[in-house]
Amino acid sequence: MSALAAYTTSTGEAFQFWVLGTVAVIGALCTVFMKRAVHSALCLAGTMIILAVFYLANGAYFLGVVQIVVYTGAIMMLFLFVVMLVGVTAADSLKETIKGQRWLALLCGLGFGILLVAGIGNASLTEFNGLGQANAGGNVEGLAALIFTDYVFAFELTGALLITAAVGAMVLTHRERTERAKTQRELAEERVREGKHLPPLPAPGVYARHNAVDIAGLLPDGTPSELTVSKTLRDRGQVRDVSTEALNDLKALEQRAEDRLERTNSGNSGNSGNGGKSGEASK
Amino acid sequence: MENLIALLVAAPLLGAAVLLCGGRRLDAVGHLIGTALAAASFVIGVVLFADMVGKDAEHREMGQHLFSWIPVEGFQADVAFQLDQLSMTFVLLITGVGSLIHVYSIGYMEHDERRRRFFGYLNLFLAAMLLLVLADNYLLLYVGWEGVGLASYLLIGFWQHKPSAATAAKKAFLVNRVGDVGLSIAIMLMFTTFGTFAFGPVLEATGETGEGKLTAIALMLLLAACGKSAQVPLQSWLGDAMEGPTPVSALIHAATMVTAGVYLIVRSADIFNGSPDAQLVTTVVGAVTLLFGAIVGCAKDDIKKALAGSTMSQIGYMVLAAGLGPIGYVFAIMHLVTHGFFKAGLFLGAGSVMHGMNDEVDMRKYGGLRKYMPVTFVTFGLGYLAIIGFPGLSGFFSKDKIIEAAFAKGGTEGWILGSVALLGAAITAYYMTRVMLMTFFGEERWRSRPTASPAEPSVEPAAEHHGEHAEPHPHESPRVMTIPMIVLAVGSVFGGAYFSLGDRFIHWLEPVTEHAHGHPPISALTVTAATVAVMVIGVGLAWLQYGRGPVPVAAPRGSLLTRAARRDLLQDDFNHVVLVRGGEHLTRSLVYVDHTLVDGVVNGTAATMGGLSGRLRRVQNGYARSYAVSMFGGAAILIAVTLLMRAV
Amino acid sequence: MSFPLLTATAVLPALGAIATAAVPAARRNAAKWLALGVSLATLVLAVIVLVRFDPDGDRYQLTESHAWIADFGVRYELGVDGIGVALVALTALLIPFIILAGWHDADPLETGNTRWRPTQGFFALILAVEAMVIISFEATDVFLFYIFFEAMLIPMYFLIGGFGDRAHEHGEETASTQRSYAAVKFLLYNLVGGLIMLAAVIGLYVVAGNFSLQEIAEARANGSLEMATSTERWLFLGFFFAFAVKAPLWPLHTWLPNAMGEATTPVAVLITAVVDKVGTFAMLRFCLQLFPEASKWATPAILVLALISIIYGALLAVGQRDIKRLVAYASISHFGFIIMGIFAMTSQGQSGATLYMVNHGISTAALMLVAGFLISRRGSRLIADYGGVQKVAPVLAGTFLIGGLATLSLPGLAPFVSEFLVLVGTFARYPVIGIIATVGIVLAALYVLVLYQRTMTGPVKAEVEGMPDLRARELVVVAPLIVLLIFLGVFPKPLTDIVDPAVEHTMSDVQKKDPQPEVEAAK
Amino acid sequence: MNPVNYLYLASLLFTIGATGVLIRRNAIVVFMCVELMLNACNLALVAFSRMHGNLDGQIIAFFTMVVAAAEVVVGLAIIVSLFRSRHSASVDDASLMKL
Repeated sequence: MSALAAYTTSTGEAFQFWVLGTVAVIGALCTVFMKRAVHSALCLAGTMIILAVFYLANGAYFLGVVQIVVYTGAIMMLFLFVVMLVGVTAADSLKETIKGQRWLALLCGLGFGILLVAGIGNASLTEFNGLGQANAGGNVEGLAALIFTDYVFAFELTGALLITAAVGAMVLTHRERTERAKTQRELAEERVREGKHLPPLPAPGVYARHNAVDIAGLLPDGTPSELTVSKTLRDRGQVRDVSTEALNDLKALEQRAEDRLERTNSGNSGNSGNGGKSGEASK
Repeated sequence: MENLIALLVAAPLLGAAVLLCGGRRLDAVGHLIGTALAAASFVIGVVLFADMVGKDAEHREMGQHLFSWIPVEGFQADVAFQLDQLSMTFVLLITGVGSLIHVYSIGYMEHDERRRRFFGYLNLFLAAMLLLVLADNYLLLYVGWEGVGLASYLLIGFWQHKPSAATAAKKAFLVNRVGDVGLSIAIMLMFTTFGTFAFGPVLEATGETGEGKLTAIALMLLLAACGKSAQVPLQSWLGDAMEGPTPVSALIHAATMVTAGVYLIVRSADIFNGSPDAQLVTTVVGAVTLLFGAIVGCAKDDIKKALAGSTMSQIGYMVLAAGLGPIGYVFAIMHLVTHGFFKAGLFLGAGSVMHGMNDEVDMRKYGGLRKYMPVTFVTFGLGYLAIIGFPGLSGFFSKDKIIEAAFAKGGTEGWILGSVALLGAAITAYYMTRVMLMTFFGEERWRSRPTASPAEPSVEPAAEHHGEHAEPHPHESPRVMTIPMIVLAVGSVFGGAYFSLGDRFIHWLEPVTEHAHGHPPISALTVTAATVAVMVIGVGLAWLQYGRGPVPVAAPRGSLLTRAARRDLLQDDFNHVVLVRGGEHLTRSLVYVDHTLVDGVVNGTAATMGGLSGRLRRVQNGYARSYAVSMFGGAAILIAVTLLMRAV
Repeated sequence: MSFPLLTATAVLPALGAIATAAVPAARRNAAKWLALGVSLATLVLAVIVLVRFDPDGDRYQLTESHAWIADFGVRYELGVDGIGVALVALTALLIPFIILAGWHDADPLETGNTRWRPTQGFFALILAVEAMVIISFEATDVFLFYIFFEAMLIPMYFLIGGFGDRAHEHGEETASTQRSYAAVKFLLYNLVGGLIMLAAVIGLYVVAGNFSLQEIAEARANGSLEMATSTERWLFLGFFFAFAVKAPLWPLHTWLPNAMGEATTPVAVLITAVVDKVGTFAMLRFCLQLFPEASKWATPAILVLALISIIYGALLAVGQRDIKRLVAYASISHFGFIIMGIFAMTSQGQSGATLYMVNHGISTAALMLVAGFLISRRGSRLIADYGGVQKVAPVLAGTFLIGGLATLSLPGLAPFVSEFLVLVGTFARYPVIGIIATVGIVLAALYVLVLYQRTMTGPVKAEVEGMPDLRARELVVVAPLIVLLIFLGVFPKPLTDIVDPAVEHTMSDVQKKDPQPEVEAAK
Repeated sequence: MNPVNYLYLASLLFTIGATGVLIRRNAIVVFMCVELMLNACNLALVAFSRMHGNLDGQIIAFFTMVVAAAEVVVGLAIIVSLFRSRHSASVDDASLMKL
């Protein structure tokens, strides 16, 4: 790899570029246009991995690894985590609310892209010198040498930045609990005092199809009770209402019951008839 | 000796300061302090006079330089006094008559709770007037000039609770201000022409500049004089000025302040001599005014306003004389002095009459008062004889000389001016006789006063105290009032004779205002005879009209002229329509313009901006993403621009 | 270097402002006394400056100079000439009276309100304005001057918009809306002017390469700094516009009546007597020194505008129904005189103009403050609501009259000296303009006397009955001003001695000679 | 092949990311798009460092990553708390800037 070409690149790299580049672009587009956040995240992860490969191809071995470890490993996981926290299936409709926003955005994007390309195009970047001697002592050592000499101050700053970020994240997300946690007894008394839901909340999952956390339990009159679904799901609007099908099931059941009863009824009458007859016969 | 000059001014100024800042605790003694300081100033004047007479005619002028007032590059104004015969004459007149009137006021203002302040104002006036006549440059004179204006403003409006008084005061000040514009422009002209405005240098340098400049300066000075001395066209304020207390009318609006204009002209003799046109204008103004005032005087039923008219016309005589140049200056001053005596006397008499008549001023409600207030009658009568120029009394000498001089101007002008002066003398005799008869003779119209409302609403405040219909009890005024009247009467009897015997006055003033003997086309004797004749005619006419028959209490409608004269010959109406109304409309419209146009332009732009921003505001829909779009677009545009720049 | 006296005169009130603002809410009176004390101390400093200043010495004295923004050649340069000294003294003199006059203007409406802070703010802002005004009188670095010239607007804005007359005749609601309108108007006008000036300042830097007034002026004088005629004219206009807004010159005047009408009387005095002077002062200091040629080029137009201001302001004053607006328009007329004197380009005119700045400050303060006391008694600004006050409160009426007489520049009172000098100076070069301007004195008499007659004389109005006369505090405010008016009217020599040399310098800057009197010219 | 293509690719990705930021309402997705943009920049930087033959580009890219990490941490924290407070992760709901 130290013989990294100075004026042009190997056909292998070219091939790799064209293939992976296409994938990367597609991944990016998917990131933007996927309905669900999870999908976007996954596509993004893909793109990033490809970028990592490109870094390696460009002789930035350290960065390539870091890209995979930090980005795809850490950051993207963080994303997914948050997505889960906020709601996997909360698909926000891509329908635009602000008038003309989308078209403006696309227009700007297009123009911007064209401009960038044009800019790069008329910047005369035909010949360039590779990282041969720069990476001679090894890429990581080279980076280290620079970071701890020229960029040491910036480096320290990034340290400070990271710490700040960590603290900030804690401050933002951590909810300080001010009052003492209530004991069960207290909770119970409170419930009694409020006078609603003396019994514990109804359990979900009546007429379960699958793990029915998201299915509201039915009240005696067959109407679903939201209370039986966990708050998070309710907030995500992931409550499945099964009251109607439940009622249908009920009807079907009764129907079948009817039939059976019908048969038995006729049987009985027969018997009674017979019995009558038998009664007559006994005279 | 020189150092005394400042004291002349300082004494009354001190009085004014003390009395005006003194507060209530001085109420008890205020009038005494005021009078004392006025008298002190008079005494100083006499001392200086004695000293001056002691020297020979050439070296009588003396000066005192106090301090440099406005020292600016190329512009030196000093506070310096100059005392020559002319100033001395005025000093004596002012302080003398002034002191007398102070004394008189003690009695007259006895019942006024603001008497202290009144005396303070009087002292202020004395100080300003003395400053005016003692100044050795025009700028300092200007200070005195405005000072007396202020004093007269304060004194005319002394009874401020009367809107009429307040208005009259304002009017007086404003009209005077118009005159002051003239004076200040004149001073500027002097400065640009001569580089100075001290009497000495300016008057010596008159020869070195063109007649045009001199005419301009002289006319501006004349304008100032018209304002102060109530000459046409700026005479309108004098009549209303009678709203002030009578002593004020006597001192300021008869004896001293109104004559300041004459002083100014005589003082600037060299300038006027240098410009015949200006002199002609001056004489014309004088002549017109003396007729104007006389005619107005004939028609007024308010005794003070009648006297005011006569004052106007008498000053007209003086201005006329002053306009005649060297042949007239001395006589102008002489008439000024004698007039100071008898007119002050007359006013004090009128005041005394009003004092006894519940401050009634309408002569139609007088009559037959001679046996109730003998002293007043006698003194008033002497003043009357003096003013109509009864042979032997002071008015006779001075006025006769002026008429002579008028004829002596020569040419048709001489004839016209002379005959006008003669006519004026006749009318003077007529209206003064009218006043005399209506006041002291005839049946007592004040008894069983009819309910007919008075022609002129009674002005003095006490009228409110005594009920409108309470019958007055005419009585002689206290001695403190009568004595000054007596003194003035004496002056008005013998003054003229004393001055003119052996041309004392001429010799006295000659060093200051050179005197030339005029040569009337007709003998002086003829003129004198004519004067006496017309005087007799005037008296006769008046007697025919008011002496024989009873005088109607309600003023008859009268001829067109009479009615016009009652309204100051419509001059006030003119002012009202043209200046007041016009001015009001102008200001109103300007206020409107300022609000709509000047301000409107600005507010208009502001409004358009507001509308614009209102439209722009729509873009700010608060969605972060749309802001992001604009940001992104902006970035794109920037890149485009940079690329283009690099491409170009 | 010696003790930085000039800096001290500006820093002291600034610190005072901070301290005053920091006084706890409950200790309201402490704040007042503190502010008063600081202003008096500043006055003492100003007097020291006045004493240390040697009229016959070199042009700028007590100078201080430190590098500030080296990259742009901005220096912290202070220095006073005769004109500056006079105006610094005026400012330091007036502020204590203003504070004293506004003693109760910022008190809480309901007594016993312990959380009320505006009182402290009011006095702190006044001190802040004082500091800025003083330093802009002392700055000899264009940029330094510009900064404070603009910064002044901020405290003024709050003073106008935040504090209004108590007991307004129509409801507090409309009053406050009008107030904010006036404040915003004031701010906008002056900001526009300031921004245009900023452009000119930058332009000046581009042309001259530094901001030092003295250096540039010298360079101009000895011709080492050439300016294209058009450039100079544009820069001049840029500067002049800002100053013309500040010292309201027709037709840029309309903000003044609103501001003075709506603000409390002390603030109104602050505006017209102190802050606006910066404008006229700057014309004299910057326009004439930096752009002599352009100044001469623009003189005729400016004189005409000034003339219009004189007559127009006076006429509008006559037409006003509101006492404070009347005084405002009168001030516009007077500023016309000042500007006319400055651009008459004669030493009389410019000395007169400088004296006029001082005298107008004192006389307007006297008149306006008394008017304020009157208004505070009756709670109305409308002339028609008064009448016969003279009978009820003679001292108040008397002081009011004296203030009025000063405003109509009666001889013997200070304004006369300056006004006459201005007129003479103008007349010497432009007779026609001089004569027309002289008509202004009649109009002045008209509006003053009409005001006095309508409010003070005549029968006593029912609402006026039992109106108390001037209290001790108010007398303490007014009496010294009146004494000063009379003294400077009778003996202005001390002032002229200080001002004259400075004016001579300015005259030499514009290379103008006084016109010779005709008689000498003939010889 | 000319490594400039990497730059083209980078700009393409960047543009896509930017557009995504503009048209997606879900804050998380928006964040992902931001990350995409950052990565695009990184790619460009790496390509540059290769062209210039020194490692500074890579260093900058490295720093970018660090900053990106920090940013993601804080940003996601913000999103979470936002979601807690108003049960939605839509950026349009946070339209308090509206007048």
